[in-house]
Amino acid sequence: MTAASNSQAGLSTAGKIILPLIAIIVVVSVAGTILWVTGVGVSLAEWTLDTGKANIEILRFVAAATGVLLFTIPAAFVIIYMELKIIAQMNLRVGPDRTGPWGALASLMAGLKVLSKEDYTPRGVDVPVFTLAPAVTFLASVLTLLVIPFAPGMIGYEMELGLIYFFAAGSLGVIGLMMAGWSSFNKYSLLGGLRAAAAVISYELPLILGTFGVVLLAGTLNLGQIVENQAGGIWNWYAWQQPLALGIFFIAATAEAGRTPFDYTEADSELVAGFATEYSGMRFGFFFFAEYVNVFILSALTVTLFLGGYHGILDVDPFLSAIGVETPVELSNLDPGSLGPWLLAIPFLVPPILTLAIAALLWMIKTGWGFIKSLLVGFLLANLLVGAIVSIWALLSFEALMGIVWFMGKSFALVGLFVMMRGAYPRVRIDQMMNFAWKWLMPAALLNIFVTAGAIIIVTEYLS
Amino acid sequence: MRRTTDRRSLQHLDERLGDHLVVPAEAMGDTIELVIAPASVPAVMRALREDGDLRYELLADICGVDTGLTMQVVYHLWSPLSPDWVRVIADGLSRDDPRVPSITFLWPGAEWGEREAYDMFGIEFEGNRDLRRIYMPPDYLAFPLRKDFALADDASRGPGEGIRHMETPLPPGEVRANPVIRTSAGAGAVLGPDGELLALGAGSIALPEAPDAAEERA
Amino acid sequence: MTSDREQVRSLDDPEIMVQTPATIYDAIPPLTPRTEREAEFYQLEDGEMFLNLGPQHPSTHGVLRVVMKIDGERIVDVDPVLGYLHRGVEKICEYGDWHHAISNTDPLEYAASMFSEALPVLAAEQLLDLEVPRRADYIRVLAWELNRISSHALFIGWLALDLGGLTPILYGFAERDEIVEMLAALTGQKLLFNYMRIGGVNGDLNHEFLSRLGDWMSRAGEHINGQAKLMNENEIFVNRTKGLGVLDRETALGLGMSGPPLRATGVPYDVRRAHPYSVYPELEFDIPTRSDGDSYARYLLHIEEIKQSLRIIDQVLHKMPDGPVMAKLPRLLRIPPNRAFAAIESPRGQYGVYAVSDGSDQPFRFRIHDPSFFNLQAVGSLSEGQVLADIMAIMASLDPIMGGIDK
Amino acid sequence: MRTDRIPGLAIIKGMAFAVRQVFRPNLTVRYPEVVNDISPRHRGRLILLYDEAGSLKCETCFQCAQACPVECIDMGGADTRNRYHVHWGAAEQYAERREESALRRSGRPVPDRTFDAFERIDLAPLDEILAAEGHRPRRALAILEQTQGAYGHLPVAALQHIAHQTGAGYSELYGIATSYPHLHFEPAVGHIVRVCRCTGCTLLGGGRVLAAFREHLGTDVGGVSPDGAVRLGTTDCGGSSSGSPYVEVDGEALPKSSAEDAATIAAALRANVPQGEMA
Repeated sequence: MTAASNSQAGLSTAGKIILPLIAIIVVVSVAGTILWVTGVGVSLAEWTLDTGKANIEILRFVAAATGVLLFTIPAAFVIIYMELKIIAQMNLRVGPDRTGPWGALASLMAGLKVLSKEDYTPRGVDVPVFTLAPAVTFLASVLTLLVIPFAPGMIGYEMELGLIYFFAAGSLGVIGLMMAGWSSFNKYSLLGGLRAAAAVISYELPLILGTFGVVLLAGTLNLGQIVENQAGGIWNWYAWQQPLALGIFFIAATAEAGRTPFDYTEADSELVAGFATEYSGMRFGFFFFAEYVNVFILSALTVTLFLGGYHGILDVDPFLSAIGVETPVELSNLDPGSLGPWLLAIPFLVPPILTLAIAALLWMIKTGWGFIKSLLVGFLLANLLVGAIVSIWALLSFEALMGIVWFMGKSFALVGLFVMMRGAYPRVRIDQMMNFAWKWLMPAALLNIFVTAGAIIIVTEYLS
Repeated sequence: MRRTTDRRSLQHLDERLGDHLVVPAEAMGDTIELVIAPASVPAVMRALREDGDLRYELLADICGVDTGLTMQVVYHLWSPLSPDWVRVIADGLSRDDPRVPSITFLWPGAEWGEREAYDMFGIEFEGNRDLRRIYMPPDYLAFPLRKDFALADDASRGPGEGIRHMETPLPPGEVRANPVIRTSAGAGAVLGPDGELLALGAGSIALPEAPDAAEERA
Repeated sequence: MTSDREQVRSLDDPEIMVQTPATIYDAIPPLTPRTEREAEFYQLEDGEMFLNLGPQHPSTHGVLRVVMKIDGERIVDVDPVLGYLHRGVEKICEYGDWHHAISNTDPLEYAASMFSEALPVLAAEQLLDLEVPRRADYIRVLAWELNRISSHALFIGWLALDLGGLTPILYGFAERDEIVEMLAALTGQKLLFNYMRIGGVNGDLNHEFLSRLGDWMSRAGEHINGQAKLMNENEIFVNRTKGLGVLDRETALGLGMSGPPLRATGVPYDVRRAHPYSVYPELEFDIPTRSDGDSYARYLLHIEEIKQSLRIIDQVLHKMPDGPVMAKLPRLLRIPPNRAFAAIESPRGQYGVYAVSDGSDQPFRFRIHDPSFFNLQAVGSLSEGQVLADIMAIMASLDPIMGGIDK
Repeated sequence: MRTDRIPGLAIIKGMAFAVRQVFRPNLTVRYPEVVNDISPRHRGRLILLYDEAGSLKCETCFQCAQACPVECIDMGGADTRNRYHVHWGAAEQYAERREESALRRSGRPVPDRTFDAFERIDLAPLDEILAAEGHRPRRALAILEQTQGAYGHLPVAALQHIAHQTGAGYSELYGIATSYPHLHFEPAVGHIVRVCRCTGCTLLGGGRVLAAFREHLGTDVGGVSPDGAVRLGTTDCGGSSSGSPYVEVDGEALPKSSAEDAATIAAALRANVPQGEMA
């Protein structure tokens, strides 16, 4: 029964991997030296640079898209971990605490497990549509991140019609759900898919109408510009000028993301697993990630539109200038000489103090580690911390660093709110939900637009 | 055990249903027992339910019983007027083709109870809209709770027959000819070859035979 | 009498599976409808389809299959199929002696097994006309009421879980675990206690049980109040359950229902008061009833019943007499020929047994009347015209336990 | 018109209550580190006792299994000649069989009605195989392969006899038989062609070869060709497909097979030409 094995099969598995690698390295290095010696390589490099400069826009878009795609994976892991931990605490449980410190790697392990599982295609399934559905859902929800301004300089792609692009890309996700529901040969997923179609459309309208108030106030659809208009302290965020719109937008966002109490597509106590019943392995992983990335994106958009994007609660500049640090803090104009004798202190005093502080912290919070061990870990963490701060500071100007911190803080706070709602509330019936959307959210959104428009006319015409 | 306190409902039942009763109503501890013929089940049950001062409106239980000689259907009722149960035993159903009128026209809830009795004993309830098997698979042939359905597994033979005597091994392919059938005719009853009763044993609980069942047997 | 076995193959006959591989597309021909109801049910108008709320489904409280005829999301007709958990307990009880019946009926209503194991005990005592020592009776009532609270806590949790709430089920289990650990100290087991004996109970109260009971009594029902706070006025929960599966007095009595679903329609039928047994006549507690008979009323009823059970436990602890816990009984118990119907008020309704003895030490007929068997019939009539999601709420509010239904 | 009230205070109160629970101590007992104390009256522990000489006190007399009221004890034991032969399991529902082997006496099996329907087979060759394998359930796969060799396929009656003799459960043997492609229940049919579908072979063109076989044999995987001569199946080459998809006819591998000569192989098999002449 054993087939004849040829030479390549005789190698051990490690051999099978390393042999081709060595071959590639040899070929590349030989070709490189030849090209460089004959001068062809240099002109080749120049040519690529010129074409690159010529269409920088495309390169920038591709870089932004991959950056966004790569960012969503850790974000999804963090959100999954938050959900596991917060709902556990609400249930008086401990939640995951075996993998990594306090179970931090639980979501990573879940990802690896989903990767290693076989993604089985049941018989009778419409194979092409079945395999494409998770990709459509995941990409639709990931690409919407391109237009969200993370920090003053950092925006995936500055679009004039950022908000419209956002809703266009976002609503593609529902097509993925319907493809999944329709193609898997299973009545439960069919019902899940149909529910997705019916409910998302009836909640897309209040979602979009909810943002009209902000657009009228900001006068532009460019998300970067909207955030700029909310600069300054907390009082000129749009949330205060559009409270009703914030409420409508948040409720419609929970329905859009399919989160409890509007958990209709994947209602596990009714439709087994909704549209994802027949999926397993990484295909199910994509749906799972898409749901959590959706949660992050919708909270990010709420923060961008209503809660002042990357602006902090208080405008830091006046205080900084008061204590002699003129803003924006450029690394170049920070003159170390002005510190005088303290300059010597920094390299000698800061690391030990930081290490002792972290070590004491670790030792006190009953992690059961001995003092020496916590000292070691403290030293390691101290270095990491210092390194991180300095490198970020060096890379970006001061307010970009603060921008990211504020934006991420607010977004993950809202994600925490979504997660807590999942822990505390039961599920709303599908017809009550639709009834609520058409009879309450839609009129409220229209009223809000009417009032805002009226207010703007009055302000511009009569008061100024 | 509580003695039946209210004599009143005992007399009332006696003279209200006198003609249907095979045996005069008897108070057994906290229950009043009425034994009736299967044909008079609808009349008796309607009387018990709709009569103004009886008002036995809650159907506590409906079940089939196979006494080895006859089939019975036993109904238990409760009325807010008196704390005691009333047990109505429709006795004298033949074991080959047990038939009794259904009471789903009074209590729709009896439908599943009757389906279970049909599934376990084969009792046909005429008038039940949905008389099919409830527990066993639809193509199951036997009626498991009948006395002649002996479990093929010998370990389940109860310790009741005294010390477990050694089983003499049967030659292969042999099936035990006449599995021990326990009847309510009491231990030591004399049974004919195909299970019909020749003589009652000591401590028999076999009920006095219903009048029509007696002629039918004679 | 059983027809001999000609070549009719049972469906679970391995030979069938081997020879006829069913391809995915040719539907297995349905069995010819045998009754009028089945013929009427298996008729599909246009736009309707059958959906199996299959034996394996997250919210069927055990192995129950409900064949639903649905038109879009609206349910047209429902036909529950039972028998997936049928172990033939009544037949097996007839082949074991009276003491075996206790272990056999234990796993029937497994969420409250103190009640299901009390059936053969009360039946045998009624057949023998046996006087149980008063201390044993008081201990039984104590054990029953504790088990009732733990079962109601689970009910509230399951109802919330079927409606999508994740937290109440954990509070329910927290409360249940405290009670069940206490009962484990008394009886030795956590789920199937096997504590009742014919003539009394297995063991007297011990120190560990009393100390745990003492410190639990101080914060009794704390998690259940947590559940109530989370769900009582919550608009989402109220909208999902109020006005859902409304039962009126006549249909409930007609269906032979008992327990909370019947009391929610206003009928004050509780076996502890209707047909008093054990020492309940000496304890004063009242039977909460509601009148609007919908799922929300059934839910509130369970919470009030927990308060009543706490009242009973207080009284039992104060009036607990001392003395033996087991009556004198012969080793090989042969019960003279007799008939008795013993009923008990379990958390799901009137749990009764019709026992017939024939002089040997084995029960001659051991009929078990399970309340959820009759309560589940209401699902058929209640779910016409409802949305698919509502049948979960209706079934959860009827609190069926498949172990008892399928016997 | 039933208007839903705008979700008001109660929802926020519910959320506040749930958030307050976050700060209360958790109730979970971290099992391996913290073991819950078991009450002295605990009856949940099933322990097989050892005597002072260190050998097991239990001598598989089945008294406990017989006495258990709910028949939940499933025991198997070896007799002095160390053959795994006596077994006591719970009776299944109503009419199922159970081997009567109390007090280690080799009792006759109670005739079991569910298996009456199968055609009787001559058990002699099967008994030789079982004797050769020493009735050991661990050798189940070898026994099944030799039985298939002796009878051409695995009759259900043979499976039941093996289950009875070796004490391994019928369902266990059924599981083993169905999980190997080369064991099959259907009576032998002319030839069996198997194509490997692992990733390696598919990349090397296995899909085209299988398509060709499907089209020429006129049947799908697992089926038999219309004239009943050839059965098409799949197998797994275990990574040894060197250069060309792994095709196996009646057990022997075909070197260098491709889509074209799949047609010739199919035709040859249908004409029942012995393997030698094939390309």
